[in-house]
Amino acid sequence: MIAAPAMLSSVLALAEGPLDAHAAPELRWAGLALLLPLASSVLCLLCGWLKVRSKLPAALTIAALGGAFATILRLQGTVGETPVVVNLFDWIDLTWGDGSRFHGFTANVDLYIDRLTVFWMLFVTGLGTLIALYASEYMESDVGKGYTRFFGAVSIFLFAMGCLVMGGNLVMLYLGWEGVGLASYLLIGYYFTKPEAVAAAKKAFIVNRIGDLGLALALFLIWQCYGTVEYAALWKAIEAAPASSEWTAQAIPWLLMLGAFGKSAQLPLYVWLPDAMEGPTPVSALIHAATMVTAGVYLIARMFPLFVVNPDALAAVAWVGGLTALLAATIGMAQYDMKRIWAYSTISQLGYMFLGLGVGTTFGASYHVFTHAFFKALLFLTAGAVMHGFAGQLDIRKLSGLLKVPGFRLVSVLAVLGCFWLAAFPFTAAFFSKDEILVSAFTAKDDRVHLLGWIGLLVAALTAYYTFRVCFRVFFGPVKFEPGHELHGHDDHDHAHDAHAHHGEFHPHGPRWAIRVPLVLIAIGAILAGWPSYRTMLHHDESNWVKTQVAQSSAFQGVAAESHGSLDGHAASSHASAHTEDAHADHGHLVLGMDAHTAVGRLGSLACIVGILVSLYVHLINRGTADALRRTLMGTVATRWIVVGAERKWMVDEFYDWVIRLPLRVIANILSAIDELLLDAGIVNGIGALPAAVGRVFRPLYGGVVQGYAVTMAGGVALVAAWVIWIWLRGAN
Amino acid sequence: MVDMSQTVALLAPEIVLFVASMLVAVLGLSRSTGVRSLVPWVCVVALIGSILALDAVWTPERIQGARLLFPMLGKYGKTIVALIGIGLVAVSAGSIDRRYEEAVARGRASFDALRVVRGEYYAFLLLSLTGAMLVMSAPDLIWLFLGLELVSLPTYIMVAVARTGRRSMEAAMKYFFLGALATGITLYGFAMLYGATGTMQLIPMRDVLVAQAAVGGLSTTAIVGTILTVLGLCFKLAAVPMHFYAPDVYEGAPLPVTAFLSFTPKIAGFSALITVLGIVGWSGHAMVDHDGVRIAYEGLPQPITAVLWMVAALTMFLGNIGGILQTSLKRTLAYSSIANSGYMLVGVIIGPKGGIGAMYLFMLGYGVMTVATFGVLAALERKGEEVDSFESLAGLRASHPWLAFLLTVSALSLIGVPPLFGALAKIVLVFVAFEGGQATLAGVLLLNTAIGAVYYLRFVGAAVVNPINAKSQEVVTVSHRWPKVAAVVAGLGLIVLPAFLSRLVDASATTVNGYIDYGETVASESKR
Amino acid sequence: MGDLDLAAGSELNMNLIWASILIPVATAAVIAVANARAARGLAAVGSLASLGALAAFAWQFPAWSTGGVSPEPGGCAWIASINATLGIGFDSVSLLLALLEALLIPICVIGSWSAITDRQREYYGWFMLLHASILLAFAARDVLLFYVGYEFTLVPLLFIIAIWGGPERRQAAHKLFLYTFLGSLFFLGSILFVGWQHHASTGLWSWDMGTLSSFASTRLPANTQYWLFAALLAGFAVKVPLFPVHTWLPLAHNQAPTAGSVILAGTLLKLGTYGIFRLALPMAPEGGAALAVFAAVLCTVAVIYAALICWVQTDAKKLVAYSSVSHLGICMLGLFALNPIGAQGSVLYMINHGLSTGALFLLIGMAYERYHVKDMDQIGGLAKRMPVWAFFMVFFTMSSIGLPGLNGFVGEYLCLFGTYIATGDASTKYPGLLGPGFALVAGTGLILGAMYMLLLVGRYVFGPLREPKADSHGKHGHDGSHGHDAHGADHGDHDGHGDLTGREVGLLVPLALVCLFIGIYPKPILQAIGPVVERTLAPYPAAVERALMSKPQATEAVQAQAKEDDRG
Amino acid sequence: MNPIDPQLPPGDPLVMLGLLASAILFAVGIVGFLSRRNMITMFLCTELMFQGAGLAMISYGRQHMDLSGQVFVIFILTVAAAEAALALGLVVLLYRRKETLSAEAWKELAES
Repeated sequence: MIAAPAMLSSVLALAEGPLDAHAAPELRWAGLALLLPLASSVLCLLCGWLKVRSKLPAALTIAALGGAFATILRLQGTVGETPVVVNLFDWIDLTWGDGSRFHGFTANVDLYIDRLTVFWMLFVTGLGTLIALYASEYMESDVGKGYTRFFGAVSIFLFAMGCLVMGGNLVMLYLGWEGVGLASYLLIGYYFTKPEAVAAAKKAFIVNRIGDLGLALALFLIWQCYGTVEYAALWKAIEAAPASSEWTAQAIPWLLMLGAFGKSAQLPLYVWLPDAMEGPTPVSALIHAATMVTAGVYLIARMFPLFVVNPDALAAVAWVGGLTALLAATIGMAQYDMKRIWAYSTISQLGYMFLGLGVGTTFGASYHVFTHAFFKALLFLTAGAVMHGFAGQLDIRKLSGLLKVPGFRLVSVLAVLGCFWLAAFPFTAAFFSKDEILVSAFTAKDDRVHLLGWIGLLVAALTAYYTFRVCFRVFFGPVKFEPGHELHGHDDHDHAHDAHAHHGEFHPHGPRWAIRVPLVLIAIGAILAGWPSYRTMLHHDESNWVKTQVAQSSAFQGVAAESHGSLDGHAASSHASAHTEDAHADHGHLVLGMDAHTAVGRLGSLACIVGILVSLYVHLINRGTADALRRTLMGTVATRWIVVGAERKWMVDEFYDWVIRLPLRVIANILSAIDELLLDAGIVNGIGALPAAVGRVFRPLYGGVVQGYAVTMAGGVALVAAWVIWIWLRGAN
Repeated sequence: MVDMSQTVALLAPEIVLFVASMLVAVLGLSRSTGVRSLVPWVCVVALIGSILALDAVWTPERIQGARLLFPMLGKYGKTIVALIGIGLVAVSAGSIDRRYEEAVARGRASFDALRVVRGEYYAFLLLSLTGAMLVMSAPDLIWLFLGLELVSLPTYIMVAVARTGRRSMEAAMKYFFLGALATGITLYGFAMLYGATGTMQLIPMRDVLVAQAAVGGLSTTAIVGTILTVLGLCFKLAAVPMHFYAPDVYEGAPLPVTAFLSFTPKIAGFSALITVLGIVGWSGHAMVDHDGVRIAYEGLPQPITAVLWMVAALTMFLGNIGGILQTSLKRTLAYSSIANSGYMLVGVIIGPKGGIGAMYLFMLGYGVMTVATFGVLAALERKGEEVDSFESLAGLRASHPWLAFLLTVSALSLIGVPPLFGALAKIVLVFVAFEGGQATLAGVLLLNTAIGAVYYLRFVGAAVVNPINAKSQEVVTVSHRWPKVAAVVAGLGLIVLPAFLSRLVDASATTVNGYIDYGETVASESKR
Repeated sequence: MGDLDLAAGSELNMNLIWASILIPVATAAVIAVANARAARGLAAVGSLASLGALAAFAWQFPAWSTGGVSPEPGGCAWIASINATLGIGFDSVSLLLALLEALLIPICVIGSWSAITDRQREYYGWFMLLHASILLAFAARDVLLFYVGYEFTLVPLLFIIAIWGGPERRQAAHKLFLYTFLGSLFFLGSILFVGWQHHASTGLWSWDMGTLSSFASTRLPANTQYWLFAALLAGFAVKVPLFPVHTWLPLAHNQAPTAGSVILAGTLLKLGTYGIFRLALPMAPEGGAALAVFAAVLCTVAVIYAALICWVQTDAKKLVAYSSVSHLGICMLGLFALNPIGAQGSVLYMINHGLSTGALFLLIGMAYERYHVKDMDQIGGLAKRMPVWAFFMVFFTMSSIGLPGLNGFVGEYLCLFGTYIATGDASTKYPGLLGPGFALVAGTGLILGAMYMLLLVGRYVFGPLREPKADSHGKHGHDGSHGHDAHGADHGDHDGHGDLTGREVGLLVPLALVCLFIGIYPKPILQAIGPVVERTLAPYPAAVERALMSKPQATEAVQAQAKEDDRG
Repeated sequence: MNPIDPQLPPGDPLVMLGLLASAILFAVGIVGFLSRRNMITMFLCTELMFQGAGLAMISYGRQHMDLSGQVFVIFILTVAAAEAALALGLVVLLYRRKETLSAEAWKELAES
């Protein structure tokens, strides 16, 4: 615990650190990155209104996203080391009393732009444009029906993601947070006639909402402890009072974590992501692989100063990340639907990123986000192309040898390339980013996280295995396939122009240019994503570009300390790493007798190659063995649970259903009954009927007989007279 | 001695009514239908004449001369009696002797002076109104007793004579016998009051009683006498425990008589009650507790206040609770009149400082609401019979929109929905209850308003909401348009009166002026 | 227009306010005599004219945006002897609520053109009277006048629900009338009590809200203020409706015609919340501080209780009715946080709830007009048939569950925020009695809110298209004995089940724009509400301090709905 | 002695007897009214109550040496006479309708 503040104070002693922002009204044009997607969503709405039948909405969205990407590129040039705050317009600000720090709450619509923001927006808008181009063809069968709705939602998503990343205060982040939640709800539920899609959309929104509650409470806490939610002011407040022991300050990171795990589908709240595959594939690629799910990582990276103060929270992040990676990998191995497998792999890779954050390397995590975005988008889009061509068929048991199928040669090659990247094959971009994370895991000061390094390596092997399980089954081996039953829109139009008559014979049709071009570009992106680490390896002088980006932002504490000393100091060459602050070299952690970097490098590649070889044997050379292995495991009761568990996704969904949803449902029904019967019919009507009941008691008095009345009257008079005489007059005088 | 010419002059309004009643009795017997149909007009003219006479005769020196306990009470009280009286005459016009008159008009029956009832009916009506006016300006007990008797005897006859049915005869029988019983009790109370004070003149009686109170508290005969009188008068107000006759008599009596019964005996009863309590004196009483310490306190002697408090609370509760179970219209209105007596008793308990003024304001409101409600019901008939059930009222909106609207207005005003007059009268009453320190009683009053709303809503539901059913198909309006006119005037009055509320509140507050309560001087707060 | 000097200006303001109140009354009178066909046109014109007058007032008197009150107290005497004046005037809170009301009424009137086909004259007549009395209540600065306006709303609402409502409309209308009438008697007792105390101690008569509040808060002893706040809370809790006394609302909504539901949810519930804000809080700060925790517990229970019940409802309208119980729970929680953030959030929430829930009822009504079924078991997936309707449904659902960028979020967020920081420490100058516990529980209300609203959207709007089979035209919605006029069968669903007509979209667009505007740029509204809220909460920091000191004995065993009235 | 109201010394035998007799008369009247079913007897009982009150007035008059009590009695007699006329008229009317003098016969109007 003691180490953390020391590190923090030493770093702060630097000159104008990356935390003191200055207002830059001249950069108002940066707002274009938000305005363009918003404008395109409004235009799509108009198209919907005017019942446009053409591909206009796609064009609008692609243009808007392209413009946003250009704005970010321009920003890349202009924004220096110090962050910039640009105020667009006032939103919520109320002051009372003397308007001092705790007597007001301001949350205006302004942008906080530092290197991290630009870095994040680069791949968000970049990938967004390419995927929009891809979707323009992919969704063409719905041109008249849902096309405008689709592209409207995509534009809303990009606008919300922009708010989230570029927002200047936590409330803007919250606006983006829920905005992307809405967009994912609309997009997952795109095929709204399918009940499973609507249920999946609802599940996604609600699970995200649980996370959002955590974020909202964190916001309240932050204002209560530091008096402000604006980033610029927040960093200064944290510097002024870094670690107050009050429970509220301690609780902030945990609540932020809850929000992050909800959005980035980590252990407790990951159940919605696999179901989110109900949406169209471009949605899965853009939102549920590349951009939205990284929001959690961004949140923790942005709020890193708060996390650094609380090492237990960091350790928790690491452990949750590690365990999620492991769990998701195990499930991924036993699935048959290609999109579901990539979904679980996304969860697993996100687990890696949180592992990276937890062990203190925001650079490693961000770099992995960067590389993962590209190759995961590539994998999803190739899966989409396959699904597009094979009438919705995604079961890896029913597809084989696609490399040799005419028209799918390019798609398969790119898919194989994606698999190599996902498996973190040595010297691929993913290998370097994963390597960074594992190194930090091993060399982290907090020794509770060292075990995670080993878990990371195990997961790397599993990842390699299940990636190439899909790759060998689908793309290699003999050519045989069955068309999917899903009569997607585009399937009908297949039959429409399918020349030969006998409908039994099914010819898959390859994707056209609008799908091929984005695939190629993203593949190039995936390759280039590795470029920063290639440069450091070859020239030994250039510091990793991503590292400089992350270092010059609020997440700088997470950049590995040794290189931070001199921002442009020579990269941590694999061997002679000069540590600036601690006496003993490299924390003295030697892994298996070797230096951390070399050890991880070798072990990582070893794990990857072993994984590939195993899946090569099991899934290509002798495909029967997988089924045989499955039978043997199922045979004995002791090992049966492994297979059943993996295939049935460890019954986490059912567990949630049983433990949370069902009891709530029962309580709700009881309460509804209480409200109707007890409260309404019972008490309220009861009180209503009370006077009538009392009335019936007095009814016999009105019997109708004169004497009866006379008796009661005389009785009344006698009673009163007696009461007066006995009680009052005796006492009075 | 009292200068007779002064008091006689003050009686001008009563004399006008008395002469008119004799005239009406005679006119009623004339052979020509034209003359007979003049009778209601004569009544109305007489009532207006009495109001004018009241203004003319009501000069300050005459009031001084008349040595009345509540000198100014007559001015306001008699005006209300006359005004509402006009309404009640209008409500009863057209339904007395209607079938016999139609038979004579169509020549089926020859005119037989013995069978015609209209003249006597209106004569008794005017006599009863005269009685009510007499009670308000009674200088002594005998005058008070005669006034009360003059109010109730004609009503016994009116109940029996207006419609020769088994039900109205039974109602008359019950009303007469129980009335006689109550009058007996009142009489005995008067006797004891006379015994306690030794004089029949009201003002000397009050001086004696106040002197007794100053010395050591009222004698037992005085207190028991007051309580017996109060309980006897409860019969007129239809207050618990004397209220049992009300539901049966109101249901049995013909509609116009029920309307009359629900107002005139009540105002006469309340005026008599205030006079009797005025004698006992509202303040300057002392209760000597065990060790002889004399505690001066405001208001009536403790036992009497306790009795009144109990009677008021029970009347409100039993009136409202009883009303919920009813299906017949007249019986529901009987319970409503019981409940309203309860509300007015709250005003009486609070006493001269605002209470009596608020009570008379509420009385005016209640009178207008009675005329409005009974006006609408009198204007309707089903197969020649009166309309007396909620089913037959259903869907009134479709057939007679204006009558439905008026019934809704009067029902909502009885409930106490604000912009209407009934609610504002109730608000003034509740406010005065707070002022007089009777917060719990105010609470009871508000609670009872809520209970009462249940059966008043049935009127609204029937008139506007429920659709027409078989029974309400045959409901038609009476040929005679006077009840409709009365209903319209009273209904619109409920909407318009709130605008004149401040003038009305001041007018009703004058009823207490001039009531010199020596006790007040003793309690060192002179009251001018 | 604006250059008139102040005296004339205030004169003009007074006339404008009276104009906005009396135009509907005049329209009602004209409608009573006009023929049935013209009724709906007249009603629309009348309500728009009233909206115009109010807008002219708002524009002509800009001081309301900085918390000023216009025009000054005083006005012609109504009951001279007890100085009850017809004093009217708006400040920012009451003007905003009045503008909300004036906006919703034309939308309701034009919305019910196709829905209401029989006894139209009465329908629009009663609607205009309802509009006038609500405006009177919001405009009143004299307590008795407020009571008159507040109470008279019951009569038109009784008729609107009882005549044009659903199958069991009569019982629902009767229950609504009697329940709220009983509640308002508590309120009447309290204001008369305060008026009397004021007269007793100062010898002067006054029924002006300002004078009575300042008198009551300073001169009444703590114990009396305690009972006064209890009685006022009891009176308004029925109208808000808070937890235990809410059972009339779902029944009333379920049976009310579309426009009736919109106005009931839109502004009538706000009379209760406005009453607590304008009367209960300023008049009895000691009582308010002592009872704030009890009331907050009621609100929190309401949030969770109603949300869970919503979740299992099958009837769309009942679901939205229970949702407004839950939403108003959060709104009142913000008010009982007793700090500016909470209170401003609460006032803003009142406006937002009126817009979003009103629009939702309008939408459900439009679907009901076409299918005469609102039970989600028999009907669903209407997006296929009515895409534009589906768009608005999703838009207003998102607004009501508080999606940032729309109006619901700002109000809800500030309420929860205010509750959260309402802890004991006085760093924010406004110590509170609630704190993180309440905010957390109410926060779960956010999640439950998402669950039941998305359940509504999931089954009613999205999902496979399920249309009621026996969609026989005509009257299976209402029982046949409807007092209908000559031309018989209501031709509600004229062109089968087409999407929204131009008229209907024209109703929803203004609401959507206002929601978007408040969501994106709430600054002017928050700034307008700010000063008024601070003035109302002025005595509370001290009162809360005292409450915190004497914490143990004050708040136990208090039953706010104690039947006996407050002690004399 | 109160100057305004000269009184005999309390305990004057005649006054006491008078008051006792009036009390008895009044009690008999009420009890008779409640027990008897015959309408004429019921009316007679009310007359008894009136006379009881009259007797009380006379004895109090003697007590206070004031004659107004007796004046009141004369008025009571006249009113009683009027009521008698009215009562018998009514009873005849009822008898002609139901051939019985018992009040039990008349209970059609009651709480339904």
